This record gives sequence, C-alpha cells and structure tokens, in this order.
Amino acid sequence: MTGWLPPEAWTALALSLRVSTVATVMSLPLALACALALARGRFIGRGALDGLVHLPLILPPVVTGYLLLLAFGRRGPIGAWLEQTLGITLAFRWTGAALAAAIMGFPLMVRAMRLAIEAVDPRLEAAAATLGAPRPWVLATVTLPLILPGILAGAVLAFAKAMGEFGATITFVSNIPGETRTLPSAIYTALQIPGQEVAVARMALVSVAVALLAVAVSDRLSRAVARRIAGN
Amino acid sequence: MTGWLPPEAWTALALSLRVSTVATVMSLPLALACALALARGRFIGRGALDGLVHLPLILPPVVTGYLLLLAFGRRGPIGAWLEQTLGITLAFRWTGAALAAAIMGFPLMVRAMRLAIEAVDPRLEAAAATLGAPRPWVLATVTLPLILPGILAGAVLAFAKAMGEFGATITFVSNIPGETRTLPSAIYTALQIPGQEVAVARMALVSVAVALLAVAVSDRLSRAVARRIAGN
Amino acid sequence: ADITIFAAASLKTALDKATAAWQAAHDDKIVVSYAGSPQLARQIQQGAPADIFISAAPEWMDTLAGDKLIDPASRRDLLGNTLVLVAPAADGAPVELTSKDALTGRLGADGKLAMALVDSVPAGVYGKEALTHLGLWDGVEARVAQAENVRAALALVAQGEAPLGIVYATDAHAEPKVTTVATFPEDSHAPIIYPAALVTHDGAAAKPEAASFLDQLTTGPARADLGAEGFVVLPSPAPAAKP
Amino acid sequence: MLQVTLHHKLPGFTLDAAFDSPPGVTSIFGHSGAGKTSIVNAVAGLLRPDVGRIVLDGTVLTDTKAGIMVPAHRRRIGYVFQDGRLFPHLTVRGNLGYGARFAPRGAPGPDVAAVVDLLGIGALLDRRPGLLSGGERARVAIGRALMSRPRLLILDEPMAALDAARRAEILPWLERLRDQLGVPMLHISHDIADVARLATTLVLLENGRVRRAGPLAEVLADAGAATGLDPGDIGAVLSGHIAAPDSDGDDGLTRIATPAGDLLVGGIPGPPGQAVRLRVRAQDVIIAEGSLGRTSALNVLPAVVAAIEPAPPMVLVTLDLPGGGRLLARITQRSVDHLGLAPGRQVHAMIKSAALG
Amino acid sequence: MLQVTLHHKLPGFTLDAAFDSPPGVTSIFGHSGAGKTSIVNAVAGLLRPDVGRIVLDGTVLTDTKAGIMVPAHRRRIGYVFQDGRLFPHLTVRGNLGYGARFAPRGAPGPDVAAVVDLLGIGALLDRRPGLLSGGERARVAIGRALMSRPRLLILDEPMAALDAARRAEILPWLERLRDQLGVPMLHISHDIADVARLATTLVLLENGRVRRAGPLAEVLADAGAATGLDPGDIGAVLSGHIAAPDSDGDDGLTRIATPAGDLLVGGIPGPPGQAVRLRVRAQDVIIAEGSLGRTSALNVLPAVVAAIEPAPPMVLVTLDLPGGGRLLARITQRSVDHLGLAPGRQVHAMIKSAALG
Ligand SMILES: Nc1ncnc2c1ncn2[C@@H]1O[C@H](COP(=O)(O)OP(=O)(O)OP(=O)(O)O)[C@@H](O)[C@H]1O
Ligand SMILES: Nc1ncnc2c1ncn2[C@@H]1O[C@H](COP(=O)(O)OP(=O)(O)OP(=O)(O)O)[C@@H](O)[C@H]1O
Ligand code: MOO
Ligand SMILES: [Mg+2]
Ligand SMILES: [Mg+2]
Repeated sequence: MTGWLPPEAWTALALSLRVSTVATVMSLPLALACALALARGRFIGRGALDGLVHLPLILPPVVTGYLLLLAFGRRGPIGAWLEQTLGITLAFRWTGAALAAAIMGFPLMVRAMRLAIEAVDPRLEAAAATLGAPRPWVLATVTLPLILPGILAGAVLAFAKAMGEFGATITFVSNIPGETRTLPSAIYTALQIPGQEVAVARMALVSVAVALLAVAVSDRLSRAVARRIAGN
Repeated sequence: MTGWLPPEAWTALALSLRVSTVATVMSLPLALACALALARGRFIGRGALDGLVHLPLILPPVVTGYLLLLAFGRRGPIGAWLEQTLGITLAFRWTGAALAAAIMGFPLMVRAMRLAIEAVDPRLEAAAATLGAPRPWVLATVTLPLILPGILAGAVLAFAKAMGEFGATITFVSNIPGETRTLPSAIYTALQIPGQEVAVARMALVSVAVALLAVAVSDRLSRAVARRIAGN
Repeated sequence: ADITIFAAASLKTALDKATAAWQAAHDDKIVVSYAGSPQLARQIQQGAPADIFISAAPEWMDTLAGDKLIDPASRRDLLGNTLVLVAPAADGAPVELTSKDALTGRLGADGKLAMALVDSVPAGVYGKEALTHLGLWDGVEARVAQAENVRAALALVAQGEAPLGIVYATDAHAEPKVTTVATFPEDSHAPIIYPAALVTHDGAAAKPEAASFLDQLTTGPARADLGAEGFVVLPSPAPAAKP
Repeated sequence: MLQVTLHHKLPGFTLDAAFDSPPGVTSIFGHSGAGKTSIVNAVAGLLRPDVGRIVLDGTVLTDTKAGIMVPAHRRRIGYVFQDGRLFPHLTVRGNLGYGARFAPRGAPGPDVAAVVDLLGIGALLDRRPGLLSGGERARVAIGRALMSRPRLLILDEPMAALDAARRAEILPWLERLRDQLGVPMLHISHDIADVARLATTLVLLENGRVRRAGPLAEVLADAGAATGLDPGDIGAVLSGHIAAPDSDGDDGLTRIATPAGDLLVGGIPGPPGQAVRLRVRAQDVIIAEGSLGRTSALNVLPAVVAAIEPAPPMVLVTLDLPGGGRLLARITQRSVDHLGLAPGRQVHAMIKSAALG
Repeated sequence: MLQVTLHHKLPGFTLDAAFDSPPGVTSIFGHSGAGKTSIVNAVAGLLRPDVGRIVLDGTVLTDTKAGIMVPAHRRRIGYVFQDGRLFPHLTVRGNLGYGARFAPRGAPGPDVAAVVDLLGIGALLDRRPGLLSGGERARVAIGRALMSRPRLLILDEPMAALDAARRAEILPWLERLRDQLGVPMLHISHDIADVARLATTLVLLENGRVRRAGPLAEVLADAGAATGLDPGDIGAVLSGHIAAPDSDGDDGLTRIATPAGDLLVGGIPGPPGQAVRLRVRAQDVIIAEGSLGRTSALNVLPAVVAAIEPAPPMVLVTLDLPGGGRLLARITQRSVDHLGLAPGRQVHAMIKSAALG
C-alpha cells in the first residue's frame, strides 16, 4: 500500500485530515452563531454579515488567500496581534491552512445550518418559553437538537470543501511539506509535471474516498436523527 | 465608470453574469431531481449518486477542470458526441465555462434543496395522496412550493459560487478574452502582473457586489415565501 | 482571421503590448489566453483552438512536440530570463551567494524562502537546481515556502511575509516593493527559456497570419516591448533548443 | 361495503381488528390510543399492515397475502385528518381546489359554493391556514376532503375543535351526504351524540381489538357493551318517520311516528314521510307509574320492564315498547325500590321533547 | 386575579376584549374564530397586542402604554396548546422533564409520578411524540404544563381529543388543582359540561368582543346570554354542600343540601359539608303541576315561574326557587299552553338524579 502512493502523499493526506477536521470543528460554533443571527436576528448589519459570510464563496480562492495573507500574515494587523498576544502563528503553519479551509467552508456550513433553523417551527420555541426556558436554553434544548441534521450536513460540506481546498490555502500558507502541503497541494504539484497523471489520479482517489466516507457517515447519522424525530 | 475599470473587465463581468446565470438556471432541474432522489429515494446506487454529486466539492478545482477537459473536450468521449450529434460545443466556449460553473455549484445546490426537502412534513404529502394526487403531482404542487426557500437558497449559493469559480473553468476552457475569460479569470490574469492590486481590488469588488446583490434578493424572496407559508 | 495565442501567464504584460502594436497595423484580431503552461498544454492536447503556444518552460513544448501538435519548424526560443534573489525593498542589502550561510543568516530564526513549487513550477525547479548547484539547497530546504506560481512567491516577499524569495528578473523588475539582492549565475541552472511554436491541428497547416505574427514577435519591433519588461531577448532566429 | 381485517404490531401496541362496514356510516369509538387512527390509516392506504385485507365495494385495496397494496391516491378515499394537514402554502381556496382537482368529472357531490356556504368559510377563502383558528382549520379540512368526491369518506375526529353551534350546522349536512349521495363514511369521534346521529354501524374498539360491532341501535342499547361507553352516552335509538304536520299549529314541534307511538320533537325539519332516527339517552328517560300528573314532558310511551342491570352508581332499566323497539332508562336503585320495578312490570316512559332535538 | 384589556387588529379580524378573571377558573367560551386563542396568547406573552394591559396578581405583564412586555419565559404561565406542540426530539419523559426544569424549587404542585399516574401515560414514557395517538399527545401536553408549576395555567381546548372516560378522569384532578392548590386557570373549551364543572367565571366571547362575563351561575342562567350558547347547554348552577350520608342506605347516591331543598345525585364522593356545584341543564328540567304521580325522578323542588322567554323552537322558563337560586327549564310552547304557565304560577320542578351526575 505504501508503494502505491509515495510516502509524502501519505503525509499530505494525514495533514489534510488534520487540517480539515480542525477547520470543521473550530468553525462550527461561530457558523452556528452566524446561522442563528441570520435566520432569527433582526439587527442592523444583518445584511452586511450575510454578505461577509458569503464572501469566500464569491471571491476566487486566490483572492481570498491573498486577503488572508494581508490580514493574518505575520505583518498583517490581525496576524501580528495574534502572534504577540496569544502566541498563535498562522503564517506558513498548518494552523493557517486550517484557517483558510475553515473560511472557505464557512458559507457552506452557515447556509446548511440556516436552512435547518428556518425550518424549525417557532411555535415549539414559544412552547418552551412558556415552560420558563430563557432564550439561550431554548436554543440549546429545542432549536439545536431539531437542527442536528442541518448541522451535520453543514459540517460535512465544510469538511469536504476543506479536503479539496487549494487556491486559498497555497496562497496564504504556501506549500511546505509536512506543514502546509495538503493533499490538494500535492495533487496540484503533480499536475504541473507532464506524465504524472497516474499519481494525480491516485491521490485524487484517496482524497475523494475520505471525503465520501465523511459524507456517507454524516448522511447516515442525520437520517437516524431525523427518523427518531419523525418517529417511524 | 468605464474608466474606473478597463473595458475588458466589463466584458469579463458581462460574461461572468451570463455564465453564472446559465449555469444556475440550467442545473436547477437536475439538481432538484438529485435532491429528491437523495432525500426520498430508496434505490441501489443512492450512495454512489450522493458521492458523485459531492465530487466537485471534494476535488481540487483544477482536477475537476482537468476531468472536464478529458470528458467534454473536443477529443473527449462526451464532448465529441455532443458536438457531432447535437452540435453543442463546450470546449473553449462560454458554454463550457457555464458547464464548469454548474458542476462546481452543483453540490451546493443539491445540498440546500435536499435539506429543504427533508424538512417537508411527509404527512402533507400523504394528505395530498388521499386527495387523489399521483406522486409527481404531489411533488409539483406540495413538495416543490414548500421547498421554494431551499431552492432559492441553493440557486443563490450556486450563482455565487459560479461568480467566483476559477480553477475548474480556466483548466477546462482556458482564459480566452470575450469567450471564456470570466471575471475571476480576469482577476487571476491581473494578479500575474505586479502592481495591479488596484485593478484586482476593483474587479473583486464588482464581482462581490453582484453576488451579494443576488444573495440579498434571494434572501428577501425566500423570507417572503416563508412568511407567507407561516402566516405571520 | 483571428489569431489565438495560448501563453504562459507571466508573459501577460509583455505580450499585451506586442499584440496591441500588431493589431494597430493589421486587421487580424488577436486573443490571448493566459494560464499556467501545464494547463494550456493539456488543453492543446485536447484540441484547443490555439494557433500559437508560448510556454514558460521547454518541457511542455516537448510534450506537445511528441504528440505532433506543433509545427517543429516553427519552434523557436523566444525569450530568456534570469533567476534572482529578492528581498523586501526596505531590506535591500545584497546577499553573497557564495557564502554557505548567506541565506540562512538573512532568513533569521524562522523566516521563509519564498519560491514557486520546487518540483513542478519552472521557476521553482530552476531555483532548486541553482541552490543545489551552489551547495545551498540542503541548508534551506526546510525553510522553503512553495507558492502556486512565481507571482505568488513574489507576493510573499512584497508583503514582507518572507524575507527572501527566488523569482525571475522580470518579476523583480515589475514589483517595486522588492529589491534584487543577488542574481543566480547563468551556469547554476539550465537556461531559462520561453519557447514558442505554431500549433497544428490534425496535421493541417497553421494559419499564415499566425506564422507571420510569430515571426514578427521574434524579429520585429515587438522585441523592444518584450525586452522592456526585463526579459532576455534571445538571438533571432533562435535555434531550436531541443536536446 | 367495506371489509377490514387487520393485524399490525407497533412497539408497545398490537392492532388486531376485523369488522364489516355496511353502506352508511360506520363510527369507530374507543379510548385514546385504542387504535382508531391506525385502522383508518390502513384503510386509506397510508399504513401497510403486517397482515391484512381491506376490500371496498368488491375492490381489493389491501391484501398482504396476495401482495396487493393499492396506492393511496388511487383509492379515492377522502380523509379528514385528526391533525388537519392543510397545505400551508395554499390559501383556503387553494386547499379546496386541490381537493377538487382529481375528483372524477362525473362523480356526484357538492360544488365549491355549496361547501363554502355549508362550512361558513366564505370569509376565509383568501387566507392561508397559518392564519386560521383551530376550528376554522377543521372546517376547511372537511371541505377539502368533500371536494375530492370520495367513494368513502374518513373522518378522524373531524369536529373535535368545533363548537356546538358549528357542529350542529355541519352534522345535518354530513347526514345529507350519507342519505342523499350515499357517501359511505368511516367516522371517529369521542362524542356519542355525533355518533348516534351519524352512524348506522358502530365499532367499539378497545386496546386494538374490536369489542363489539354491529348496527348502532343494537350496540348502543346493549347494556353489556356499555362499559366501553360513557354512562351519559348509553341509550337507545328509535327509528320512525316524520308524520303529517301537527294540527296543534306551528309551534316548531315535529311529530315523529314510531312503531311504539308518536313522539313530539323540537326542530327536525323535513317533509312528511322522511325517515329519522331519534337517540334517547338512558339518562333522559323517566319511568312513571300508571297515573301521571300533568307535566311539561309531552312524550309518554307505555312500556314493559324487560331487565334491570346494575351500572354503578345507577341502574339501567331496559324497557320493551309495545309496538317494537326498546328504550333504556338510567335511574337510581332507590327509584327502582320506590316504584317496585321488576321485569314484566307495566310502566310509562316519559321523555322531554327538549331532550330529543 | 387576572385583569385583561386587549385591542388587537388582524387582517379580517379585530379583537377588542376586556375582562377580569378572579381567582379560580375562568372559562372562555365562544365560536370557532371568536378570538379565544388570541386572548390567551396575549396573556401568555406570545402575542403583543396593539394596545393592551394584562395584570396578574398585581404584576403588570403587558402594558403597551408603559412599554412593558414581560417575556413569556418570565411569566410563569403554563400553556396547554390547542395544537399540542410537544417537543418531537424528546421522549414523553423528556417532555415532562422539560416542564419541570424551570419550575421554582419551592412551588407547590404534583410530582412526575403523580402526573404520570393521573394522565395514564406511564406506558408511554420512553416513546417520542411522533408515535403517540392524538389523545395521548393531549395528555402529555397537559402533564408538561403542570410540571412547570405555573402561577396561571392556560388550557386551550385541552380535552378536545380525549374520550369521555379520560375526560372524566382528568376533570376532577383539574378541579383539585383549582381547589387545593388554588392554581388559577384560564380555560377554553367547547364543552359546556367541562366549563360548568371547572369554571368559576365565564367569559362569553363573540366575534372578538366580550358579550358577557361574570360568575358562572349568573352567565349560564342568563337567558339573554343564551344566544351565545348551544341550546342544550343553557342551564342553571345550584350551589350547595354534601349533606350527612343518607339513611336510605348505601345505594351510591349523595344528598346535596341546597337552599332550595335537598337533591339526590349519583356519584359525587366527598365528605359531608364539602361545597359542590350542580349544573342543571334547562333541558333536563320538567315542570309539573301540583299533584304528581310516582316517577323515577327523585328530585322535585317547588318553584315559582318567574319569566317565560322564547328560545325557538322551544321556550325558556325561569323558575325562582323559594330558598333562593333559580332554575331554567327548556320546554315546548305546547307544554306552556297545556299547563297554562304564566309568571307567578306555583309549579314543581322535576330533575332526574341521573342528569345531575
Ligand atoms: N396572524 C393572523 N392574521 C390574521 N388573522 C388571524 C391571525 N391569527 C388568527 N387570525 C384570525 O383571528 C380570528 C381569531 O382566531 P383565534 O385563533 O383566536 O380563534 P379561536 O377563538 O381560538 O378559534 P377556535 O375555537 O377555532 O380555535 C380567526 O378568525 C382567525 O382566522
Ligand atoms: N408508529 C408507531 N409506533 C409505535 N406506536 C405507535 C405508532 N403509531 C401509533 N402508535 C401507538 O398505537 C396506539 C394506537 O394509536 P392510534 O393513533 O391508532 O390511536 P387512536 O385510537 O387514534 O387514539 P386517539 O383517540 O388518541 O387519537 C397508541 O398507543 C399509539 O401510541
Ligand atoms: O474554486 Mo477553488 O479554485 O480553489 O476552490
Ligand atoms: Mg387518533
Ligand atoms: Mg383556538
């Protein structure tokens, strides 16, 4: 098996898995908050937030990567601040790759959650309120469990996107073997060389297999949840 | 205004709008069919279809573009067949750019629709059946109207993605001015020249403005629909 | 008739000038598709309607030649380039490439050396070759940040994210935010060559307009436009660089 | 004619029911959770029973042994759901129209105007279900099902959310559907008064099993079946027809001729000769001895005590009427003792006109 | 004490209601679409009225003029919704627990075991609402609201989906909540029998306006208010208390002492001296002349005709009872003529024991 793919490809796969998982998990709470705000909120700046969330989808990935570089690079205002106060370095690190992946997947995650939230019957939330539950509690115990399939769908979309993200990642954190060379970067590299088609195909296959597994698992999970709720 | 952006950028914008609109509109029916099949179907190959739909999300866009080139190029099996029997040329044409954009946005569109379909109360569909409505009619008159917000959400996601799609497009149909040089390709091209930051920023801004407008309009629409249904 | 040119993206500024000049004097419309050389070469393999291909590296031209997709007689080495070491403009002290720790010293504790992908993108491949030749590669290998293309590597230096980068002289020339701090000796790497050729479609003869534009490029006033961007304008007509 | 045999297991509940439903209205009556909705779901084609056979007018709809399961939309069975299920995206008009869309052209049945009028939903036509009150929703659901001109109409507690006045308005019309168009109905209700007015057949369901099924009058008058009923609901049903208008003038009373004698009843309009059914609740019958003072109770029928059965805290007295038919009277043991009642004893049964309306 | 003043416009409907609800149970009674649910929604804090003021026990909950709108979760008002609204993702146990989660520690009220027992939902505890029948859902919803130990309990047609037996089981317990714990209730029902047993105050709502509000007995006995009621629902309420056990032995009857005389009633258990209320439906009262034969009707009270009003197709006779209190009798015009009834006339009112249960 190790001969089938060069060892560096396995390294890249491991890194991609780490990056995608971290990106997905870390962006979940913020995505949920955004989805809630967008689905239920009535505040000034709602439109602006909506736009901001969609940006990574609309901009060519390299532009997003470039903007990330400007903001989160070592010399970037946020990057410098993070490094000095929290000791978090993103530039040229796998953490930066995770940030890029998280940002690219963010609109997908928020949309899925938001759709699910909008499908929740607000009358159930009203019922919870009459039972004395304050708003945050209602969200945690009624809204959240009901949108679990949506959260899973959003997470798996973001994960899949993270597994395939390349443009923003390489622009922001470059391609450093073992640190930021994710599977898509490795694939891209191979694509630049004539005659590497087989290696490309193999790596793509592995990437696809992993992401599809995630899709399948999440689908099964969310169906199970939905079935339990519907009761049949 | 025309001086603010070079004329070719306006051409690219017009092309991007055309490509994105066509991509979105043309993929709607198929996306809906896939979403229905995935949400409600119980058939062999459901998992395979699910995976296939997600592929463009998972694969690095250049790989997707390359696969499109292999399949839909002039020498590709599907491309050659399309050209000979239907006279449709996709390779290096804006129609090919639309195909690439449609495929890249497809998983997003399907997911949004599928989430919406899964939120439809099957008891309403059962009620329609007792009124004598055959399954396709039930879909058209009950399921479809109820998932309108989801369809809109899916369409706007796909449109936004199409406005930003670059990797697959340039790999599949190249970067031919007036034919396949979409706004993201123009941005990429400009990025190749140092000191073009202002032009890049302006083009990105235009692209973002258009996509955000679409997002805002669709949001307003789907809220209106949802409000009408909820009745308050 | 229209002339379609598939050209490596890094040629954009130079080639845009040359085509503008040509169109001022001729009726033929020229469209140029700029993208990565590998992408363009693969598209030509799939029947892209290109009349002229200008690659950023000879190997993709070789590939097309092997597939009999170019007119071998028309192939010429159009331009050459020089490989340079750049640093942010604010930090422009020259670097002595002969010294073993010249690079590592300048990079500091955790600074990165920005390059294009060292295994695949030509600028990266040349850079790695040169560093190896100079005995510097082993010292910096772990410090290299590989960018998608040479322009992205340039951007890393321009933004101050990387204290050093290896790019083409043409890139350094165009980006005021960087300074050239060293130039790699010509013999430290294979010659940097941008070959050009007419594309043939299924053995059909190339468009005469395309042939005359290509000739004009290699002989005409366009040479000045190309040279102004910092390219090495190779002697014309250049001998085919096929080994 | 509907024939139903069902066996179906759910976690924690087993349905094991068989009954025949002759033309007319069959009411299914039983406790909450007895399985009523499950039965009608199977009939409508929304539940595939583990084992079962359902035949409507000779057409096999479900037959698990033969592998037959006609899909719901081909059964032409209208269904007014317990939980409403109006289409939220359609106006009331749209909901009604949906019902009409697949109604066979020639099938008999009321048109939109008639249905709207009957159900008092004219003012709601352009509203969406989300803006309707609970009762309004129920009325629209009934209308929608009617518009589909079904071969069989299932009503699952259709009037639970309706007030008495609205109920009183709708019931006669359901009766008319039954009598004039002959639309057979399968009807679930908790209100035995509705059942008594509508049903021709009564199925008493207990815990997934049919406890008693048969003609309404028989089941209702069966003191043994009474445990399945609310004490206040037990009673008898007398059949008769509207007699010639009473000479005593137009005071709103209708004279109903029954084999046991004439009864005066308030507010049953109809032409002479029309068949009517009167439910006489055991609770509304007073037993009197031979000589009676003058009272406001206009209806006094001679009767013979047939049986006396305990129904704590009261007793149930079955009375044979001379012309045929029976009455039940729910009275106290103390009265039995007072009057010295025993089988064979000649008495009078007194019924207020007001109790028969 | 709950004070409500509301003005709220909806497309096609205007709510304009004010009433006071003294401690005890206030029932809101009115046609479908009259605005009952809208009123209780405002009380629960789920509807912000255009103009209005709602005060519960001195606490201002809503005051649009003062800009006060206490959020629903701080009102401590339990709400049994007309449409159930159980949490689909929680089991029955989880739903009950949700109600209990925010119940103030010290507040009086039943515990889970008591609620489960009362509502007969022990077997359902691990099931999800999707698997419950309509009536089961209603019972769980009642239980969930009770578990939150509210200061005021809103019941929006809580028993519409319940069968008579289950109703009969739950009602006494709601009475106990009212009497022993003093949980005030705002109650909506179409069933005047439930209303009569539960309510201390009755609000008759018509088309968004309060037509009549006041103590139950007054409103029910008001022939003028009767247009808002089903003819069968009109009646009087007599207050009394349980008298010493009857010497006549243990035949299940209870003697109730009222100012107008003693009445024998079936099946009202309770210690002597306990206050009870008896609803006497106008339909169940027979008017007799002085000399009476022996009948099974045990309760005969002397009375004086106070008024005779038409209530087509019948007439309503108001009877003054000598000891105080009134009865209504719904009889035919023909009987009035027969008996020569007129105000001031001495008669007897006959009421079956069975009708008083
Ligand atoms: N959001 C709304 N917009 C417009 N009309 C509404 C809205 N909500 C309720 N209505 C209307 O207001 C009236 C009162 O509704 P409400 O639900 O209070 O009635 P109700 O007395 O509870 O009736 P029911 O006994 O049928 O439940 C109805 O005519 C209803 O259609
Ligand atoms: N899918 C299911 N899985 C498990 N149990 C179920 C399911 N559906 C219904 N039940 C149970 O089956 C029994 C019968 O349900 P059904 O809905 O037929 O009762 P019902 O007679 O209509 O009651 P109600 O009068 O309360 O509506 C109930 O105990 C219910 O909890
Ligand atoms: O579409 Mo992108 O090109 O890398 O995600
Ligand atoms: Mg049911
Ligand atoms: Mg209501």
